[in-house]
Amino acid sequence: MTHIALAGGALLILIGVWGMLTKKNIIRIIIGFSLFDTGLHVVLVGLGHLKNRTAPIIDSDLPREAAASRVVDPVPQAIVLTAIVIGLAVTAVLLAFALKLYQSRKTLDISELREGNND
Amino acid sequence: MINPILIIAIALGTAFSLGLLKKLGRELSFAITLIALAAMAFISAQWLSAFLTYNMLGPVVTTAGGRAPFVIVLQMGHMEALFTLLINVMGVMGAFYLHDRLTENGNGAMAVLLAGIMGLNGIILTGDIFNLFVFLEIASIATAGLVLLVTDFKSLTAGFKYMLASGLISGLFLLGIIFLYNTTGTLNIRELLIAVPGTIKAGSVASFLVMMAILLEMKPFPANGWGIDLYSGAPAGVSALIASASATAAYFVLIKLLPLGGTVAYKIAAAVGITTFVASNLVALSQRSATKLLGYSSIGQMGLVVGIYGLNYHLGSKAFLIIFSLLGTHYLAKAGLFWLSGIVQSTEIDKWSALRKSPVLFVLFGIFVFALMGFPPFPSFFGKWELIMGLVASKLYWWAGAILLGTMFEGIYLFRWFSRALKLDNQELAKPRSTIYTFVPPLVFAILLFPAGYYTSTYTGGIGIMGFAPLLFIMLIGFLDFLPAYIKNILSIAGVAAYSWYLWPHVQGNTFKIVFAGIFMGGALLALFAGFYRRGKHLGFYPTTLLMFLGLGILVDASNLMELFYGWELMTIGSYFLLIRGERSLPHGYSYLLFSLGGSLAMMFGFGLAHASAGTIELSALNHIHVLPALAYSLMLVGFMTKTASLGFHIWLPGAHGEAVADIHFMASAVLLKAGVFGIILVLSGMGNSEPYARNILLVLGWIGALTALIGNIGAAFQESAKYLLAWSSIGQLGYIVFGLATMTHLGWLAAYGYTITHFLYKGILFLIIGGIAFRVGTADMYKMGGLIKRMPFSFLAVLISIITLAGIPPLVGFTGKWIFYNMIVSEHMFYQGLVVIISGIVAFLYLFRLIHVIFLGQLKDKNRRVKEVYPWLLIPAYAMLIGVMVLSMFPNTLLGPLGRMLSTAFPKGALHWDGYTASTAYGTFNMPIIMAVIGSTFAVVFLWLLLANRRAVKVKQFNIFYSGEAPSRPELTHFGYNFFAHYKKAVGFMAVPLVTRFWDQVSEGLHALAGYGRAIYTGNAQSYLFHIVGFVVAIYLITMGGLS
Amino acid sequence: MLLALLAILIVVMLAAAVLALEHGKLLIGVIAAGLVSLIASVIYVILAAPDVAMTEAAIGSGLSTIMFLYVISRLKGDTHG
Amino acid sequence: MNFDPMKIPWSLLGLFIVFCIGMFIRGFVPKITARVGKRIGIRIYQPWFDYVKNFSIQTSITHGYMFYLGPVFRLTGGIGMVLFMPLIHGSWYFSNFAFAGDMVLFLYLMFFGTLGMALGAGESGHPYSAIGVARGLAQVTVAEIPLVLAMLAVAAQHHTLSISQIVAAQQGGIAHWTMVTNPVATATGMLALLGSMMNSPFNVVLAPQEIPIGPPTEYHGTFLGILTTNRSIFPMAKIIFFMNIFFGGATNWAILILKGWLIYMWPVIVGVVFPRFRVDQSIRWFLKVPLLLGILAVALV
Amino acid sequence: MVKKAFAFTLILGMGLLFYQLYRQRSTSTDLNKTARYYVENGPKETGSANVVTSVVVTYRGLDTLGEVTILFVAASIIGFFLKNQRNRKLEGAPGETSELLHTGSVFLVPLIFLLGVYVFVNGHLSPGGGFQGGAIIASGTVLLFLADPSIGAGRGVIHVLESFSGMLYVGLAVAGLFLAGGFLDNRIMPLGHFGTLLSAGAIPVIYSLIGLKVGAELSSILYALKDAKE
Repeated sequence: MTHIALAGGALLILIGVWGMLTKKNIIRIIIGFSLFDTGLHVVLVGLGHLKNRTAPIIDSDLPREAAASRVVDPVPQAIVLTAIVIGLAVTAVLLAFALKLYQSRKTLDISELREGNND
Repeated sequence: MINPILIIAIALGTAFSLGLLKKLGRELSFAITLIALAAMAFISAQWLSAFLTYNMLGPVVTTAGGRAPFVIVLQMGHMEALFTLLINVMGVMGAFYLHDRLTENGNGAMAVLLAGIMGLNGIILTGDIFNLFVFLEIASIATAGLVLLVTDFKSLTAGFKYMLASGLISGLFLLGIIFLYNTTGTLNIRELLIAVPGTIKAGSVASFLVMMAILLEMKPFPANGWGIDLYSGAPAGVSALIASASATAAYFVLIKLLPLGGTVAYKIAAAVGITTFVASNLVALSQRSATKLLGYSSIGQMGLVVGIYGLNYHLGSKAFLIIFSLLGTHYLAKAGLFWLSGIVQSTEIDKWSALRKSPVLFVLFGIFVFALMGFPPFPSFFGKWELIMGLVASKLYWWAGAILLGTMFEGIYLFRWFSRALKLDNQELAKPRSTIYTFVPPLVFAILLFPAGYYTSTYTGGIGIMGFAPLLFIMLIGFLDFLPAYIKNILSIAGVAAYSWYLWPHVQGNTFKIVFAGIFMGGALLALFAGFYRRGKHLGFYPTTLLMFLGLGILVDASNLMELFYGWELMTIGSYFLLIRGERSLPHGYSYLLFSLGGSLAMMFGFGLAHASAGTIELSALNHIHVLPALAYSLMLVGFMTKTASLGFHIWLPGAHGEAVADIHFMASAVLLKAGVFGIILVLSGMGNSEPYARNILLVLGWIGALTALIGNIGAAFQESAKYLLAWSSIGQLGYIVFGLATMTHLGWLAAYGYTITHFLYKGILFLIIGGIAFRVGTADMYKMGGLIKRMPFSFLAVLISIITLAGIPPLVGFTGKWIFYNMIVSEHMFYQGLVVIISGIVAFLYLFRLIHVIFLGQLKDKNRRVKEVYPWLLIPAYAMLIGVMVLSMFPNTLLGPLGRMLSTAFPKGALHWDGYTASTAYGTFNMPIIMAVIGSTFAVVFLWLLLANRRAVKVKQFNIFYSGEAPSRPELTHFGYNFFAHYKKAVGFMAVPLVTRFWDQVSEGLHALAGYGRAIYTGNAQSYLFHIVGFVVAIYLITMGGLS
Repeated sequence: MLLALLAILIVVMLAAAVLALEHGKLLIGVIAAGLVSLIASVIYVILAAPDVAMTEAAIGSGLSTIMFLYVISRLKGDTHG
Repeated sequence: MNFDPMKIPWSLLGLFIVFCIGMFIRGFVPKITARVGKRIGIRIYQPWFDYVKNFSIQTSITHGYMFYLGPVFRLTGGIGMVLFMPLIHGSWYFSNFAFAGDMVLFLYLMFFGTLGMALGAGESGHPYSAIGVARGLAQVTVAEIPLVLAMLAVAAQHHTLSISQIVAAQQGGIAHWTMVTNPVATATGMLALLGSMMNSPFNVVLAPQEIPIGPPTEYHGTFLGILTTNRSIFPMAKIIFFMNIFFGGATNWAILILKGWLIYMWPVIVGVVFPRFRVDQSIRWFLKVPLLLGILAVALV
Repeated sequence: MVKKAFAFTLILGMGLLFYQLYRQRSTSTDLNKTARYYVENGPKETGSANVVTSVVVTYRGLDTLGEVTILFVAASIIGFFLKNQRNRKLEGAPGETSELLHTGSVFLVPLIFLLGVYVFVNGHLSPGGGFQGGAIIASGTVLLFLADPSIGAGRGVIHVLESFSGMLYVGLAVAGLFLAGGFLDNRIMPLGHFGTLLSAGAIPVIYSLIGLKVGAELSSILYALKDAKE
């Protein structure tokens, strides 16, 4: 399962990067970024997964003593939790930028969103 | 000890509470923000002071009450304390500067700032790699927010690009982190560093990704377009924060994490860093926008320190000293410059001349620029010195060369900027507005640069207290700049006298040092005395003059190479400010500085080789260098020759000197140039002439000297301005000296020393008097003068005697030099170079004659009918030197005797033999007193006879002769004195073609073209920047990892 | 079984991702991107990460999509390309 | 060798003899050139009459000190050159003050007079004299180059810069003369001599004087007298110098006169044959043939 | 086209990089020592049944604090930077909202908020926690917007909530320094009985504060974006 998840995540990352590199519309670029982000999260969770194990929550089915041999790695999950929220914050700020840029130049074309010359 | 985690807690608590404080008003919120930042700074400071006082290990602070590797830990050590202190101080200052912007935007903005600074602190303190990632994100998102303190299109695009780029980079970082965790099972950095070499085989892609991310955070070339746009797009105060605080924190990440990548990471960092340094500075050459320039420069500087960290194993124990000094200078100076850019309110570099309307701000500007360029007494001077010494000692020549090249590029644009700000017209421009908020931070940082420099020097050694103490005096004079000139003049003379008093015991007994100390200090006293002729305040003159003379004093006093270089650089700064004072001297002062800089860098490399060879920086290291000796000596000679204005490096001189006023011209030509001679003597004494390479170098040097003499003198013959004439003449005279030294014979050196001293005297007279005349007449163009002999008889006499001396006409002392030259030429069979030197001596006669004739003789101009004699303040020093000339003329053995005795130890063969007053060599003899007596008495007899015969002659008024048809419209065309030697020009004018100038012009054009190509990659398009980032990662991956493994 | 489901989900997710980038209408693109997140959260459940799944569902596919939609609604008709 | 007061009268005597020879030649040479041109020419003793006349005319105007100093410098230069020149080889009485200086002193003393003349002319305030001075200086400096090369070659050949020793080294027959032992240097030197003797083709310098203004008109009476005195001394000093360097010097006055006259005639003859050069032309000429010869001369040493 | 080809090449290069990255990953089927420590000691030390929660709130609590800060910064940025427009503009024109939506929201929003609270209060026992709960609360806010576009009164409450929860969070964290083993230590309160609501020390409190804060922040971001008209 890990393999598939990792491969899928990696492809998602690449698709996201592709979007960031080739799309002209900045909203699309931000979409590309969020795909990239999601792909990363899939990779992270996939990497923490161990075959035939369960979620790291102690309950009646999962006594504390047996937990170590039956649960998946909790650390990547914790990291992803954080990463998702961070990703959201970044996306939000990017979107705010995009909106502001659109309002000032009436275009979403990234190649036109730069100063007249580079001086 | 205060728990360092409180830094984070204070920042966050304050940031969160700002939301509640809205009602209380923004000023109060601002004050609370400042207090919070200050508290953070205090925590760092008290840790740092504890570390410096007690030799202790920093604590590891665990959170959550858990066991160390499994919970997030914070590390507080020496480095952390220092770095957080830097960041928090910058936080306080930056926030203070941003007062207007912050209060305008409200509490949210202040909270963002606090959170950003907190993030940077977290980056440094945290001992957990994912936690570091989180703090990085906080910092970068806060940065993007701060950019928006001013919302315009520029800052919007800049922020957007930055967000996109940093999003991509942090994605890669996260990927690397998780795979590192996957392979090592830990996120604790310390554990990772232990685990990495064991569990990961070489070429771990995970650590590669982490490494790429941290390198990309440093904005490496070419994947840094977003960084440059950020610097130029952000409001000035924010750019300052980014350049100082963010870059510093990012650098600390590099220090912390680079070891994860193993040795290859260091190599990559070195290559990437130095490439960035060179390329950014190259690209910056064609920039006209101040903030962009600063952006490139910041990126370049950070590239440099990254590169140094990559090379740190080669630098040994000095590595961190170097890093701290360079980083610290960058931190202070770059912040200061960005702050100033906010005050100037124009990104156009040419508009910075407006800054002159606020002199204090302008002084700060100068301090920052010179600090950035590694001039003493700032920390970067010591850093750069140790860097080059270390690199060269480790045989990393190409690295050192690249760094020097990059520094040169940086100098070109920074100094162009500074020079233009210093000289361009600012009538039209508004005075820059600064408030207390925008004024204090740059002031504080500028002041901090000085103690920082001193502090750094205590770690490097080499410079004693006398390298710094006089600077305090100079600063005092600087503070007193509002006083009238004569008071400052008196103070300055006292200062120089005191320094001379200090210097005397150090040079006593060493003829070589006495000669130069005499020229430098004597020159200083004479020049300052002459300075009494000025009226008004003469702003900025005294500090810079004293700086130059201090540099010269240190040069003589130097007991090691570092001190020598220190003095040299101080002298360069001081002299630059003197030379650029002239009316039209902008391009000349600028090129002077560039040549000086290039020379210094070459010299530093040479010193590096000397140090590598001898293992010490004592002056004795110059003797018999055996590491690349030919290169070492050549570089040092080139370095010193930039100051003697030898052929190829002479193009700065005529303009720079020609535009200077009397006393400055005197200092620059008669005194300053001798510093180069001093250096060449040192180098040649060390080199000797026994090795084959030495002979080749000497051959080239000899030709350079000879041709310099010729070109200088021919150039002088074609000048219309008396000052330019004298300036060209100085080039020629220095050519003689270089030639004499290059012969490496007793006579050659004797002549060189003789010229050094006599040139000081007779040229000194000429500079003072011609300068004084130009001041009186209001022009230096000779054809606008004429007939001044009646108005200025004392000047005339002094000029007459000095040109007789200069031309080498017996019986005055100039002849002695010529005579020695002839003897040397014949005895050494140096006919060809000798011929060139002799020809130039003859050419000298042409311009000298023109000088005296066109100024003093001929027809008096109507407007000069009432012109007065030159100020006595100028005449008195001139006549003092005149007495010197006469004494030496009559008794040349008083000068040549001691010099000969000194030289006999180095060159026992071919010494001048003295028999009473008769000097003789194997070839010729001369007896100056007899020559003097014969010629003098003949002269007297004939003169008296003539006077007697014409005792009843009636004096004719000067205007009692017909006016020889000079058309008033364009008088210079019809004036006989204009284009005096036109026929000469027709015949040999090809030698005056400015080939060298053309050469340097083309070098500069080429560089700019290159810069243009480099700049083409910075399209301003965010997407291209993303391309660069991905391309950078992939390319380095393919290069270093070679694909599959 | 679970493996096959995972594989199918991933294929769908990738397809949605391509759609998100390539579809002519921005609105569809945004919704497709939300779909990607939604599928990802299912994948997380399969990968024994219920916490992450909840977060992704609530934030990635929920709030994030809403934000996109808010912004798109401000773009006067420039919702193509 | 040290100073001996008895040198003074003997040197003055030598100076006087040289002056007389100069006066003689200045009368004799125009006579010859006139006869060649089928004219009668001046009387040989004409210069003496001029001389006496000039010194007996009172000058009534002066332009200032430099106006005085010009001729003074000029004459001092000329006299100085003679006083430091060994006139008769082997004679203590006519070796003058040669011990106090050597060839270098001589070469530089030549400028002393030049400078003085130029300055004096300048003080007269006359623009044309300045033009003449500019031309003269430009030309002389270039003519000096081959001369220096020749001197260097000779000095290197004889291992001394001392004129007396060079003369001494040439004693013992014509085969020992520098002219024979070092013909290239001699040729160079003689070409250089053309440049400073004010004869065609190198006498455009005199053109502003020919238009009857410039120094000789401004200076009259005593001033002119001093200048004419110098015209008898200065060329003679040069001639004797050349004689000493290239032609074995003189062991008695008769030989000195003979050799001096022959050397003097060389530029005169050239001047009769060749037309006048413009200054830039002559500068270029000196930088071609004589310079190459000179380089050859030092290369051969 | 050239651009795309170039981009494709770069993507291929990255693919290669990823491939190598995968090949180098650890293939161990056991928990590594860090994970093992958390799983074995987490419940005991923190009293939280959900190991992920113990990691997020306690062991790696600083991350979470940072994460909340990021959201806070983002909200602040969007707040002050989109604000100018809002001030210039009159409060949004009352939109046409259906009666159904309005009534529905009155009924639904409290329920949604309640669900959010439930999720974060139970974070230490079951999947979910502050972020999820906060996000749920924020979606409730969205519904509120939909129902009444002109709503503005809630903003003040949001900010106060945000600030208070943030300050309390930091305060609790600092309290750990004095009352327990260190910053963010949850044992400033009794661990209680494992597996019950009032257990795991301060974790439920902290998670609740996080939930409130995240909810408030997300709401204010949404609010700002929604209102950012021209």
